[in-house]
Amino acid sequence: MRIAGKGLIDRDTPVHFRFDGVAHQGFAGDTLASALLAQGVRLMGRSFKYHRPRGVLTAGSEEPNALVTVGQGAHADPNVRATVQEIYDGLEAHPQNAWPSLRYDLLSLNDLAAPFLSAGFYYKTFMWPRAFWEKLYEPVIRRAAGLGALSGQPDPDAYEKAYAFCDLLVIGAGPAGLMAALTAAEAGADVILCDEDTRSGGRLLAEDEEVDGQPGHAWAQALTDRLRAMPNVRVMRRTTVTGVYDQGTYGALERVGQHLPHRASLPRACFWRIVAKRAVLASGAIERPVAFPNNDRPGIMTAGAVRAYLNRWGVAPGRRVVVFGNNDDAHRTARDLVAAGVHVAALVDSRHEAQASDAYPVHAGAVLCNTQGRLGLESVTIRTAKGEERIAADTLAMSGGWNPSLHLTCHMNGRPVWRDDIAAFVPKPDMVPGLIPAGACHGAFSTHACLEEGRAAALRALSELGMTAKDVPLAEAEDAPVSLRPLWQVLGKGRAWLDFQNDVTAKDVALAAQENFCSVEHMKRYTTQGMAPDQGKNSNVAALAVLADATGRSIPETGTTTFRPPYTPVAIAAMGAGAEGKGFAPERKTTSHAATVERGAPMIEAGLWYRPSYFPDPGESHWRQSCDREVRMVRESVGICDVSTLGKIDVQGPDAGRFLDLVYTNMMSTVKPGRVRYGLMLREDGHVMDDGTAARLSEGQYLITTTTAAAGQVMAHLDFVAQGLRPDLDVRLASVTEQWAQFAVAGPQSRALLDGLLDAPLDPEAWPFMACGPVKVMGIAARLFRISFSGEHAYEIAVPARYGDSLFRLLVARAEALGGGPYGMEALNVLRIEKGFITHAEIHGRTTAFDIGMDRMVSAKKDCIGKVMADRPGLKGPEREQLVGLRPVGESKEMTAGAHLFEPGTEPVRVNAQGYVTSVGFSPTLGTMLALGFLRNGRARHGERVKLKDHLRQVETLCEVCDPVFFDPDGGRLRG
Amino acid sequence: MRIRCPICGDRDLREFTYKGDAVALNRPGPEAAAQAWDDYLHLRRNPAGATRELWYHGGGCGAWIVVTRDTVTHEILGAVLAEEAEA
Amino acid sequence: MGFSGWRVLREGLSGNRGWTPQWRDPEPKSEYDIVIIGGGGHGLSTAYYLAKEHGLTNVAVLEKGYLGGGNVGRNTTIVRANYFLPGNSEFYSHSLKLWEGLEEDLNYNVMHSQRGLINLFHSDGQRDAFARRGNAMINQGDDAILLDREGVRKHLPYLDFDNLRFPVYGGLLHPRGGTARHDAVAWGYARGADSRGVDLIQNCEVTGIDIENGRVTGVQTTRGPIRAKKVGMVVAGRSSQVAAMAGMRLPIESHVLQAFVTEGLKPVIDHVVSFGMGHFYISQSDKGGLVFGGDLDFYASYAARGNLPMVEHVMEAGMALMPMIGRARVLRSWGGIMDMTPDGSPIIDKTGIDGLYLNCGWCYGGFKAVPGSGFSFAHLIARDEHHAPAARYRLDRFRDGIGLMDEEGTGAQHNLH
Amino acid sequence: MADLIARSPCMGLLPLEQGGVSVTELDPGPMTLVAPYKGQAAALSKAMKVAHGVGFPAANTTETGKGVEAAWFGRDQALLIGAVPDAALADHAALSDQGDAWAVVRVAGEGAEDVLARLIPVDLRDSAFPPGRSIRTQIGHMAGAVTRLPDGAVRLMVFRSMAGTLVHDLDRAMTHCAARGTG
Repeated sequence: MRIAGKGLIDRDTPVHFRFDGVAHQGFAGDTLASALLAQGVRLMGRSFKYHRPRGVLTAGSEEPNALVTVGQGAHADPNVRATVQEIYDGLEAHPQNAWPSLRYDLLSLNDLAAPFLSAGFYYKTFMWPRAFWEKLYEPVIRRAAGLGALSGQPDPDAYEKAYAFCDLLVIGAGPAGLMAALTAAEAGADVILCDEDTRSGGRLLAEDEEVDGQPGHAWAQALTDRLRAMPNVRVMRRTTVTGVYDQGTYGALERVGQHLPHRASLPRACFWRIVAKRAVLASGAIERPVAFPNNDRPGIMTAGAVRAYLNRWGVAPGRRVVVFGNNDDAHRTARDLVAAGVHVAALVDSRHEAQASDAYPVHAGAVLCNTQGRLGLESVTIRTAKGEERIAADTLAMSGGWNPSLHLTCHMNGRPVWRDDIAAFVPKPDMVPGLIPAGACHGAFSTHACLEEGRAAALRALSELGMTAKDVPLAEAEDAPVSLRPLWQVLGKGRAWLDFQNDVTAKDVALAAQENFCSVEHMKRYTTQGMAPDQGKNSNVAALAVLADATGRSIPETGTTTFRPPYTPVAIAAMGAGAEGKGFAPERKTTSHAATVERGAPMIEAGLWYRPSYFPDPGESHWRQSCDREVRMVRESVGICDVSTLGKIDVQGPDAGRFLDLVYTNMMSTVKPGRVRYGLMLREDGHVMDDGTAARLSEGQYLITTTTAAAGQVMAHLDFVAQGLRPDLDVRLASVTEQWAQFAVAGPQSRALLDGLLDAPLDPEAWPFMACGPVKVMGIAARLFRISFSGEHAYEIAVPARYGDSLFRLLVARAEALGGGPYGMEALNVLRIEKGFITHAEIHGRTTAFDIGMDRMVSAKKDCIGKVMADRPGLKGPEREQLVGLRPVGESKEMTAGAHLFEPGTEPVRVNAQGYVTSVGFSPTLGTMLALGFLRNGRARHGERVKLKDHLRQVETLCEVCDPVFFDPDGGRLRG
Repeated sequence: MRIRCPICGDRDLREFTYKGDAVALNRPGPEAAAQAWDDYLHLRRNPAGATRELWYHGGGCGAWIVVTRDTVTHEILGAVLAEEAEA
Repeated sequence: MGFSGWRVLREGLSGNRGWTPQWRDPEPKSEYDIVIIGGGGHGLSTAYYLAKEHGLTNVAVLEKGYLGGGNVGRNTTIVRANYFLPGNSEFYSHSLKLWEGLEEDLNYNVMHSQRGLINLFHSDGQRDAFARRGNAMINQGDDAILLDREGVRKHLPYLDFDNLRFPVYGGLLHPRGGTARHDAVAWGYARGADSRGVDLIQNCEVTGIDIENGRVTGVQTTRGPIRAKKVGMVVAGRSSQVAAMAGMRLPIESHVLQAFVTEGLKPVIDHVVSFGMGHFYISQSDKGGLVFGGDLDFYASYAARGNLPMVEHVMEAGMALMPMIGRARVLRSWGGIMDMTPDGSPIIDKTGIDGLYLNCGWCYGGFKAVPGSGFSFAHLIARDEHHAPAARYRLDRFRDGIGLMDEEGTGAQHNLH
Repeated sequence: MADLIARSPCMGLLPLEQGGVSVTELDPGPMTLVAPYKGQAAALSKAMKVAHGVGFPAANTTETGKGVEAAWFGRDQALLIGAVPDAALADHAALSDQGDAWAVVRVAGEGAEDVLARLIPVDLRDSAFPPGRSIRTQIGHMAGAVTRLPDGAVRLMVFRSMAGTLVHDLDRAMTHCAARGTG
């Protein structure tokens, strides 16, 4: 029910929305909760476990009850706090966790079974029979649990992330935050002022009070306008600082489009990473409910929330209000209500010294001990010295005092301290380096004290930053002392809720203590207290008090619970913005990408790169046809393959050779200019890191290559060796992978192809196998390497990348004229398997040079990275699995990578396993499947037979063990 | 977390990769005893407190740096280039 | 006092007044046969099996905080036996078998849910590696099914099959893999050990290990000295500090691993799903929260909290793989201290000191190992010989290179496993 | 016979313009990585000054001369832009041709800083990043280089192969900024 003339809503701008299928009208400035309350809607949700009817408890982001789903289909947003969601035209909100309807929810039967559903009951049952857990009990529990539902469809909306930097971050734009921001801004500091609300003011928006002679909200607005006009201030509204991280990094969530009708390009939210030299925490406080029997009915709210709805939104939450409290805020609430013309049926104050009033009946030294009303509050029972009395009421405003919102100060493991005078935890100094708490979050509850602490916090920050402050006067404001007598629970018949959201009652906490879950962490985990979406903001302190009571300890002795990020829940889509689809990782495309795609080649991921799988010819319907053809093409004429993705590192300097001798197992300092050497790099633990080639371009310059997958790792490793291990060596490293487009020209016709392309034909004498040097292609300076990964006479030609596309097209055309063409990864793989060349399928991080038969390449004449550790007893010898070739010799010809090897006739079980298969391919050259694998003592077993067994794919094939080089073992083709 | 690179200044953690204890700079000679190598590669003091460790500013200038950092509070007490670090 | 559905009904009818403490809070005695340092999952299960399997009940578990306060209470609750290297293969297989009888054994519902785990692969090379793994699992007697892309789609229709940066090629399904209620595991073992006579002593920090002539004689604690014939160290991320009290330096570096849980949601993810290219794994708890995590933060830490780059990376991986979770809100994040070894596999061994035993190095896979680790460690302590499935978890394997178990193949850098 | 045809890294991807922010491809001309050998930094700087009119830049800065620029490019490295390095430089430094290795774009306009704040984890506001600053950092998930040009626009460089991702990331950020009206 709206109260005329009250509130900060814009009554000239009506807003139409729907809740639970019913059309409603509110005003601009309303939240879903305020608009519904104005319409007399009290029932907004169902609780988690007992499916109790629930209405709004609070007026902020800590709301535990009024959780709804906003939107439909893929846009459906579950678990939205009705107290935060601003209404907009067309907004559709739905109740959740209720079936078939909010009013008649079948699972509210759980409430009747509550005696059997006490804390931790599920640990004690559902154990028999065993198979029933997955089949029956768990599915039933899962379906009953949960709150809202995800749509199951991809989130279609936009989200973004951004960075911001400042001298001072002010968290919260209430009186303390505003004052801190102003003080810092006037001193010239670079300030960011964040508040989760839609406007500045904090509690001033909810209270009927004056600051500097004007309404508090107007004062806040004027000050905000002034700050906004300053070039060194950034005011971020609807922005919740959610987490504190190291060295002044803060995570913050800005609601960008959630309060507006859907617009595709407008982000719903932005996740900010704010880097602040200092921060002031001015996050206010949260009022706590009191645990008395049946304190959870719709219509029961915190007193502060009642005032907020009244003063900020002009809404009377009911017609007959009872106020219950242990402090002066209860009286303030009653006064505000009466002033607005709302009937206050009683003020129940647990303090005996409570002052009487003319305007409403005051029951001093009395408590609430029960409530009535199925879907909403109808009456309350109070207990006074005279006995129990029932009072009709549709609204109960309760206040148990305030808990400072110190959550962020706990994000770095700091523990707050207990203050008896306000019966609350407050932050200790410096729980987070550089974060200064001020105002209510620091236990200063009067407006005056907030202003003063805000200014003081900013002054401290300025002084630490070496900035000079200007004199900023304090505004006039109320300065009432806190008067409160702790009251945590009222004993009586019936359940008294602590954690409304997780349905944890005072009895549950007592039961936990009874079962010796006395540590606060045990209690929390056993009862689930504080683990609901509000993270215990409304209930942790009261639960702690109940536990303290049950265990006969004081609250500080009992402990504190810790708070962890995020302060309020953050959508995965916001923190993961941009990663959906292809955005997860950069895409690297070679210069031949376009030409390759034009030819219909399917592209596959190779690390971040894309490479062609194969190049289908017309008429080919299966990849194997293309692959076989491409292999034959390379063996018989010439093939072209883009090899630009291999890492290329320029190594220069007087000590380049010595440096490479250290990082490669073999000697690179003796390579002559104009020659290339194959090399093996080990990790320091003696296993193979990578392989590649080192081309000595000139006396002082090498160009080394890495595999595509290991390029980044190798570069970091070389930098480490150069900077960390041997800073004495004069060597300079530069990645040139991207500078050069490089293509393999492989096959018997490769020289013919190049001769027609290069500005001068190749002199065979000058270009033996493993030669390298500069050449010119149509006037462009290029590099040529006579190296081969196919076992054929082959070259790799490199040109500056700008010419890559052009050269690739040209090479392919020339190759086709010679009966060849481009080949992809499938053919490349078969070609290398035929030759027994290794890839990371073989050098998978657990193999040594010994295992792959390259221990001869570990030079005895010098030290190298990994040499000593490779010599450990466990890393060599006949027990090791060694690289072998395998070919099928029995009935089955099938081979699969990932199969294991056994001696024929043995059971294929672990203890009999002799090795495994790493690479397989069909060799059109040899007309058979071939495989590479590792076999225990394999080099000594050539000629033996082993059983290849793949349980997963039901393959069992008898194989002959052979040398891994299947084709042209003496290398005549490659050298010829 | 932010790390003050001696070359680039204060930068976000995401620009760096971590290698481990700065003991990795003290590579034993090829003749060193097996124990020395085990110490070098495997065994760690692993303190709950200040430790010297190697980071690579691969997302920035490419420097390897030795950072002194508290493993309990994550406070960073200093950073120098690995090439200038005392072994 | 036995737990059962009948008991829950009976107590419910009488106001739940009959429930008694699930374990005692005894004062420490001055001497025990065996002292276990560390009241986490592994320490509690060790004590339980010492009592149950070996009849050794003059045992104390010393915990500096509260029982189960370490990694057993802050993990992503995944239980699996899908390793492929000898050593890990048999150990986790044994552990999973213990899981499968755990509720009956402990008379405690730890909600072990064998809902199936799917490891996705995203290239031919990864498929081959997972095929090798799956075959190793079957060699070991465990279960594995290789799914192709369509097979994955049947189980996980909500993945982004059309546009994912690293397309789904298929997955390795481990039907017996799943989850369990992590705290309940610690409590179940605690209750079981306590009821067999083991003293569980909380708020008792070990400050020194007494050694005479190369033999352990007891420990110093914040609650006074305690003599012991044998001492087992089972303190996960704090292993280096405790071992240092015995003059040992371990092959361990402690790292932070973060994990996340969302607000409660109706059932939407029925399996445990692991995204190889994104270092992301997720399941949905029985309460409805999506529980997920990723990689280490990668820097050494005892802070049990992490930083934003890995938080964001994990969220990004989730958005890439299954964009339907975008609107789920992260409720809470936390960190655990992981005792990382140079090969990513654990250590269960004697030490150079008589009577002093070591159990550590679980990296970020310790939860599923809780039953097996306690069983094998109890065996080692009780009989002074290795339990066969854990015989390869030697402390000196790094030094001699024999039997390294580097499942990731990333080498001797602690944080890369 | 046809000539080899040069293609620029962002060919077909740029220009973009949205919300007052423009992204265009730059043709920087020759680019060479210059890395002084031990003890040669001063001599190199002198030789550069003589040959090209710009010295070796201090870390995180760029020196601009007539049509030539020397931009710091990482630990002990600078990128000589706009001129083929004089042969004398090779006496003091390792030289690596990088003229084809980078996608180079210019981001300009009123809201450019807002767009860049969505991609780069460094404070790039005018006050913190004036003309003459040139840094190595990350752009989205890519390693890159960021320079404030004399006219106030910002130059971004990422590996050539990632040009498409750079443009995609910029486009996305520009769309969001434009939709917010902050562009």
